[in-house]
Amino acid sequence: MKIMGESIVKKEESLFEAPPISEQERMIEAILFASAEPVSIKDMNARMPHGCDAAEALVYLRKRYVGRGVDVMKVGDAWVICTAPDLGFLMQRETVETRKLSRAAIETLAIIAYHQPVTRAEIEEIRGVGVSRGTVDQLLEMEWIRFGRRKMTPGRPVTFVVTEAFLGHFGLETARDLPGLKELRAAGLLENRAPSGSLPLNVDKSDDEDSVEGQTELFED
Amino acid sequence: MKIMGESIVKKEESLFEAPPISEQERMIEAILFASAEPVSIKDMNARMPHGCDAAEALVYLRKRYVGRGVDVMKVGDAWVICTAPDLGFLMQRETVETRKLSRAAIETLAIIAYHQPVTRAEIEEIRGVGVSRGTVDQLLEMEWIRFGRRKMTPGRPVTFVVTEAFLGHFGLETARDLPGLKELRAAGLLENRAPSGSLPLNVDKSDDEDSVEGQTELFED
Amino acid sequence: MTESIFEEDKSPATGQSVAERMAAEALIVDVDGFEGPLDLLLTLSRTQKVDLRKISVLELAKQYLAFVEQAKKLRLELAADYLVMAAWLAFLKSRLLLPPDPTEEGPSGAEMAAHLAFQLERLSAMRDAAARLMARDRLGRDFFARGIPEGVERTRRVSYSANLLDLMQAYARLRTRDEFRPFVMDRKSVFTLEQALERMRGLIGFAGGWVDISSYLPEGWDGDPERRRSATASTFAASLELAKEGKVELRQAEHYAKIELRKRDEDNG
Repeated sequence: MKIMGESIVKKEESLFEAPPISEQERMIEAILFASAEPVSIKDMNARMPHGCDAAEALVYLRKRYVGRGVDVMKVGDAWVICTAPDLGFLMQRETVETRKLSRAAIETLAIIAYHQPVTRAEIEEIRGVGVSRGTVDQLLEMEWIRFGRRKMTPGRPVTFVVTEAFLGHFGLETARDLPGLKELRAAGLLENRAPSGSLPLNVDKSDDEDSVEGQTELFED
Repeated sequence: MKIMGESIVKKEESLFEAPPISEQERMIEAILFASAEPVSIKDMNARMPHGCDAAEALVYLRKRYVGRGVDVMKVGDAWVICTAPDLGFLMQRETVETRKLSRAAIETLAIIAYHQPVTRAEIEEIRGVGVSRGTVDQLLEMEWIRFGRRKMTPGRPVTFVVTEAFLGHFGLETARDLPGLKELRAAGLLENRAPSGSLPLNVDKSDDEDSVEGQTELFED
Repeated sequence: MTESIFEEDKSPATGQSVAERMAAEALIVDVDGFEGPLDLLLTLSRTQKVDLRKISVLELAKQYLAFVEQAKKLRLELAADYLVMAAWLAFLKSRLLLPPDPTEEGPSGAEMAAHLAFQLERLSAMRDAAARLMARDRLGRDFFARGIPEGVERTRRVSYSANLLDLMQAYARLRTRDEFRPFVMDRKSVFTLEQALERMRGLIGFAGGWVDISSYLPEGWDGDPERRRSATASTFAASLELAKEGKVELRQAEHYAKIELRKRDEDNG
């Protein structure tokens, strides 16, 4: 039976001549491109005209794609075309979105700018609410604030100061150039409405109980 | 200041040199292989490193794929790789049974493609019968047509135009490549002549009675 | 198919023959198959076997009217638009046959015929175009898109911005907030009137003579000035309350002198 089968195949081969190998290469290229899944040699042969040799055509196709933007790769028993590993970055797209700083962040930043060097506890004292780690981290990451000297008070708390990048961004030569309260009022920047959400002061004073007398020194003129 | 700015730009250009064109060709090859949808030159450039020229790289890529199992095709302003049409027989398995379009839908589609932007009343005028809502809905749903600009005629009727998906489906680069378009235009068959003696057509002309000279504007070159 | 109808027309059937009924059915089928009168006209025009540009509209009108006649004879219901078209074509036919009447308004018969011919040609052209379009190599049938598309992974980077005005406004908001801070009692430093009353009611019974009301201040409330103020105020208010009730008497020698309190005996009253 087996021998007979083989002879039949031979006979068929001579009857239906297989397409040239370059054509076969085109075929597997198209098959691999369009298939939704990796394709085995067996499947390729089943889909190609009689007498084709997908395995041989694949050798040519793989050579053709060496060093190209896509690779012919083996996945298990099957073959697939996929992006060359070094070009993976093209499949990612970074979009930059500009957002306004959160109210917490801008207030924290303002306090640091006006009161530097200032401890976290002092910031909280002024804001009346705790300052989240994320807010400080965000400002540090933006390089608008940095750590200043430790305060020579019990616990030696760290302080924050604004950076040169901050001054550059806001067009200031020094933090001293920031307008004082009187000027803010004159410029109509003081809202004459009681802001909401300023009721109980829930401030964590654990790390620094220092009085913050220094805070208005900037405004005494 | 301006001179300084310019020198900075120059410096940047030399600092970030674009990759060689062969690399750029690999990149667009990877981008196009990865996408089932056409990708615009703009999108390619946005994804490639600074200084790349996708349009130039594409010239090389197209040459490379001439006669291969897959084609680099232009659809509207975008590019897509598809299998070569002569190899469709290999892909029977991938064939998705598309809903058979009715004769009314096919004719409506052709009228929109050749006459765009075209109003519903104009379509009805050409076909001599009302266009059912279902027909238009079906074409809209297939995303082969979409709404175009309103006509600047009384009632400001909406118009229909064909989409990029339509062009992609029929392997057309632009609507100008529609088969026989030039001949039809030359024969004056794409004009919407004002109906003289108003041939009675069972058409709802409520929204647009006007002849619209602008319909062939898309094809004027 | 349509031609066969007109074959029947040439040899009108007598009586309700089977052939007639079959013809009637064929006609129904045919009318159903047409997409309106224009489509029917286009099909009829094909029987002229000439270029649509050289079509005889008069001949076409005759054919159409004959078709409608035949349908009527077979008592077939024709859709209204077919009848409207028939009326229009009859009108056109008369215009084409009669010499033009100069007083008549509107387009001439020839113009109307030309427009009809144009419409037929245009419809025919669109049909051909549609067929050619549908015969093109088509995506998903003849050519195929990428089978395993790789989506572009979108990463979002957020860049934050703020300007000097934001900064100053934020600071101004903070610095002025205290001015408008709603008054909140700090409970720790408040000795309430109720507390003072309760305390004094318990104590007045023990005292016989005049006593400085400050001696009624609760313990621990005389150190801190804030607490002392609150306790003093409530104790004084409680004294007034008790005096009003007639339980005590109050006296003060002069302005800013100490205020003294004495239990009011029923006997003294």
